Amino acid sequence: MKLTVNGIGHEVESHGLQSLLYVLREELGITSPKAGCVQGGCGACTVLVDGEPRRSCLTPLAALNGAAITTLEGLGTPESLSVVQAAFHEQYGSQCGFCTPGMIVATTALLERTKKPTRHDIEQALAGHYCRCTGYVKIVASVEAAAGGAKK
Amino acid sequence: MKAVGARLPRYDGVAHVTGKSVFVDDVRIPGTLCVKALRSPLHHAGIVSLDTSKAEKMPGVHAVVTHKDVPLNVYGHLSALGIPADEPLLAEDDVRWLGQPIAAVAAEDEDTALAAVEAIKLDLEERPAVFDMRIAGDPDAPQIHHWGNWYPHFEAEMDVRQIRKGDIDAAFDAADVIVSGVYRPAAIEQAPLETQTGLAVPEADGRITVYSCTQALYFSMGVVAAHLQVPLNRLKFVGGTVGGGFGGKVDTAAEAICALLALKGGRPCKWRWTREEEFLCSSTRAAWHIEIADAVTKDGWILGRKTLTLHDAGAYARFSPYGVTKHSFHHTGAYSIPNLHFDGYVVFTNRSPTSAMRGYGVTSVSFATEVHMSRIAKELGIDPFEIRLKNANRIADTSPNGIAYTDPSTVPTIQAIAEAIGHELPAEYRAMTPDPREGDLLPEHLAAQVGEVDH
Amino acid sequence: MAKHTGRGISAIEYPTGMNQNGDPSQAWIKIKPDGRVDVFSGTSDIGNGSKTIQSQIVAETLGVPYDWITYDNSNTDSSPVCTGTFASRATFVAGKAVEKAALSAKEKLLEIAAKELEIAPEDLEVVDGEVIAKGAPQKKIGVPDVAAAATWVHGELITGTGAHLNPYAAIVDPETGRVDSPPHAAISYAACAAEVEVDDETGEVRVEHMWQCFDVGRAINPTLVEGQIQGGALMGLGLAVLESCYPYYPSVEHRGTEFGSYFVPGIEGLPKIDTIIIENPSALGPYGAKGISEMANNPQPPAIASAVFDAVGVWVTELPITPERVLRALEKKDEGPRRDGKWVIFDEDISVNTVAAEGSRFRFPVGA
Amino acid sequence: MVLADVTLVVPTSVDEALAEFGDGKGVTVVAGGTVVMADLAAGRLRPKKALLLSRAGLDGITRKGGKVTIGAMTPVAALEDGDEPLATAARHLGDVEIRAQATVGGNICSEASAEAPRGDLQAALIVLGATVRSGGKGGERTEPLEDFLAKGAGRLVLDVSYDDAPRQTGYAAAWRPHAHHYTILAVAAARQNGDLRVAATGLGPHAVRLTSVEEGGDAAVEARDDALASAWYRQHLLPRLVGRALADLEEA
Repeated sequence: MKLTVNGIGHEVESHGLQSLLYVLREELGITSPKAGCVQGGCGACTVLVDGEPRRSCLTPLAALNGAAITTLEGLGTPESLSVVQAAFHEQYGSQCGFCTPGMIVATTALLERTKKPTRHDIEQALAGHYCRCTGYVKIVASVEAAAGGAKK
Repeated sequence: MKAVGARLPRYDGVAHVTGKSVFVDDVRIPGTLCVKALRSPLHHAGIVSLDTSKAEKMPGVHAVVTHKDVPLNVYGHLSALGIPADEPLLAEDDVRWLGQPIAAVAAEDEDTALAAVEAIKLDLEERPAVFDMRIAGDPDAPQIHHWGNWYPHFEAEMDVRQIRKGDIDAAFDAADVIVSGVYRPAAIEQAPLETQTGLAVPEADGRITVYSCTQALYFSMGVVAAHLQVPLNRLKFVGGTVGGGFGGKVDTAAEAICALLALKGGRPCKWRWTREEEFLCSSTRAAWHIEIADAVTKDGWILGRKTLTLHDAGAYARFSPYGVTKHSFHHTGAYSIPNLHFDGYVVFTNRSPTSAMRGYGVTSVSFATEVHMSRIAKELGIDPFEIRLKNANRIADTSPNGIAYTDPSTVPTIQAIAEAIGHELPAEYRAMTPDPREGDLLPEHLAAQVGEVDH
Repeated sequence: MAKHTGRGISAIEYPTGMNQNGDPSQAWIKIKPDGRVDVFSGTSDIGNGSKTIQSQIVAETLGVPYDWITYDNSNTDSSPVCTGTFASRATFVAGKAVEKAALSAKEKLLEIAAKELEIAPEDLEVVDGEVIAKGAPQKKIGVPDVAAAATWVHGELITGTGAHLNPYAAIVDPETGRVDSPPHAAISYAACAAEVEVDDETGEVRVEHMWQCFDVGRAINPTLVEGQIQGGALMGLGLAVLESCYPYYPSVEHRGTEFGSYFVPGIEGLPKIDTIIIENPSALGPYGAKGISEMANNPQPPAIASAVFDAVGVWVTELPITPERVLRALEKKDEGPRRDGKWVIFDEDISVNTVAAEGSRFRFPVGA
Repeated sequence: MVLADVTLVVPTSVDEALAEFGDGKGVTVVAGGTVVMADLAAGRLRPKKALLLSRAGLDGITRKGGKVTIGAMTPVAALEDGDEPLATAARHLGDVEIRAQATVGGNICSEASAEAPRGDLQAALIVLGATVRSGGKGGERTEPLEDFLAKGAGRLVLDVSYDDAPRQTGYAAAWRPHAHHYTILAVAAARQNGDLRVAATGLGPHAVRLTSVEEGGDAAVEARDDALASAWYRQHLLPRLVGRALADLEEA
């Protein structure tokens, strides 16, 4: 079936019940979504499906039905970071970096919905995203910085 | 421009926020096989028979390894420090915890690897297990480790880590009050977001490149070289970018087995532990059982401390003797206690072997001694800040093993917290410093313990 | 009212470096013909930020901009020994190794610069990427020019190696635990306060606020060290009230195998976390630094346990402080400790004295 | 995951879904996938035939004829601003991504795992007096949710319905505050025309109606141990949550 990832169309061959995470990582070699648990419990595999954050490990390929997928690779590059990427970098919102793809993807979706999120909005948007390193303090700061400022 | 003290950007920050940081599972080598393990389904059992012949013959299976394939099967994480080894890489005669690896397979894909694991024939004879370390020392407790139920190889082949300092009996005789309590911190999972992952690639020149999530490249390379009985230059460890460790990845979990399979199968072999394996089969922080009795005076001096520590090592020793030794060295916490009697045991139980985790050996004693300190303060009716400041270690006070403190900050950190939460301290406590004891702060019972500090 | 608040405190200490030492780290540095600096170290960055910290140490020591540094810890062919990123040793021990390597490379750099400037090396210093004559700043040469001259004129490589090892501190007397030298690279110190809210109907403990003060020796990068303390705070919270591999320890039943059933702290209900850093330099650490990342999760559990007592008057000394343990403790609240002579004996029900059989190796005599 | 041998069917109508489901034997239904996909990945589930309902036209909420009808494939997120106490139960479930993906039908069909309860919506739907319309062996049938749950799985849920009527409602739940939390125990209550209904999720494999509480008595129900909490704790918690849910109802 056809799958559009970061604006590029692919013809994918995996079984329809295969997870989107597997298709991205193993068939297409797009590795920012991480297999942190493959149980839906950590958020590290989160990608945007038609702009909405989804657990790619829980999403069967056949359910996508022509949807457009955006992964962290599609949000910005080292030369041109997105506002959210820049904020996570500047605010040290990333330590080991393994949760970061999911955090940034979910934050990007949050700021699409809510320009000025409250602390409660941020906690709700990232509630399913687990980080063992930061204690979340600098992640909250990163989201607030991304919401508050244009890209530096 | 100063670099030290500056809030400079993370060296790897841009790579992290763009998804370009390469973790082991992100490495792509053509022809990589999938590794899965046969693990013990029982907590304690003898291995009656193990037959991998059917699995070996399955199409798509390139290698199956058991203990017979490991040149040096029993090698300890602390063997290099002279601490004897007890744990096999792959179980041979018995299994001592649910999840212990027995055999591993490398196959074309995950489905085939799982099917091959299921095709291995394993007969076990279940044995009684011990889970509560408090009964592991009972005369009729089942023996679950070939060394006995607790570690017998401390210096001079002692089976206990001891600290003895001062005159403990005199301290208990002199005490106005003796407070005892029991503290039991739990086993917890390091729970890094990246599970244990290894990838071993056989190279054309006969070397093996091992992509590893280890926290300690050389340490893990030494462990793999020992199991394989090869010189270090036969191996190249690649890593240094780790998706969280917290101590759990000081253990070398996947690498040696991947390397064995790569050698036997002649193909790159990757083993990414599932989250279930990470929770059930990877090492955990140990549970501890700590009993403390402190001899104190009515005005809040701690004259002496007796401690019994049991450390739940799980099925094998791993780093546990190290952890208990470190624990013993710090069992007075941030205070100067002149008279000590400490006994610590590494106790074996039929659970996943425990290992390092953040604060190793001391997290437990910090919990025990600090809750105990709060209890003593409550019992004596003394302000919890003041009793801590009074007994706080100072320059030239000595540690449990007799080493003088050179730059203690117990006093200023406590003062800073008092100020932060708005707890008003009396002037004499506000004026305290970490300087060597004198006057009222050098009572007779602390005089003998004061040591020398080189300046 | 079902909800009660309370506060508790703690003070702790923790060693830097492997207990009893004996844990080497090595590093080597080379300078490219344009003055850019390659650092080879074997220290894994597990999120702690050692790539950044060690690069900062090299930039400071050499006197060149941070963005001139390339840091490679990727493999054991090019990087020398590092015992590893554990035992709070990546900044202190491994950082000391890169500092020594940078000093050694700087010596070579100044030797070449001395030839170019015709000034003795001891009269030169490196500031912001330039080698400058002390007291005569107009006499100078850029580090890139020195590196070029080394390569193309003098036929030399500007390089340096460094290693750090605190020798193994043997236990000389196993009876007493006495050691023959300090068994640590440094010791650091911290204090903490925690504020909790306890629901005496459900037993739930919510940590509302944690204040922490750490002596870090020297904050090589203040933001990174804050990140370690904040991350440690939440791990300490997990230890205190949430996490256990064995929910019915010592039973092995009902282990959680997913994040829904093993309780790691999440972002919802994040407590307020205040961090105070004080700098009491270690005489031996790189730029006075100590290692604090591990101890960062040690002070919260006892502060939280004491706060629970302050809130509802019960000591829960088995971790984690689950709602069930709080309710069970509240049911027995009036019992209190046993008093025997001058002894005040808590927690007898969980002691080895109660649980172990007659003749057990494990005994802890209490009482008059 | 072992997929090579799995026949995947993606029906594009309700009739096709019912035909493919047949009597349900050997068919694994994939709704939102939040439970099934994890079970597949872990190898706990090895289906021969999988029925993916994402295009079967089973989603949507309708209000007509005095009834609210919620299609089985309606995502939990669509309930968050709707009728209480279902809305509160929905808001409390999982996290924003899980709620967007998990479905009402999936929630009704999810039994507790060995480690944790599931089916957060079940208690709320029971107190709303919901009926379940399902297909499978013996053809289509409609029955009260509590009867459906008591009989166990094996049917294809099409939708749930309840009266579109005013009522007072209450809800109380307990969970451990951590990443990706599950509910330990939740109690829902609703009073419609003076008729009180109370139910709880988290005591056993599925939600149960607390008829003794409805009759003014104690909440005496068996509970079980899992990774989240012990039976002892749940039994201690139950009367307190019942009290809080009823207080919430009286305040409403």
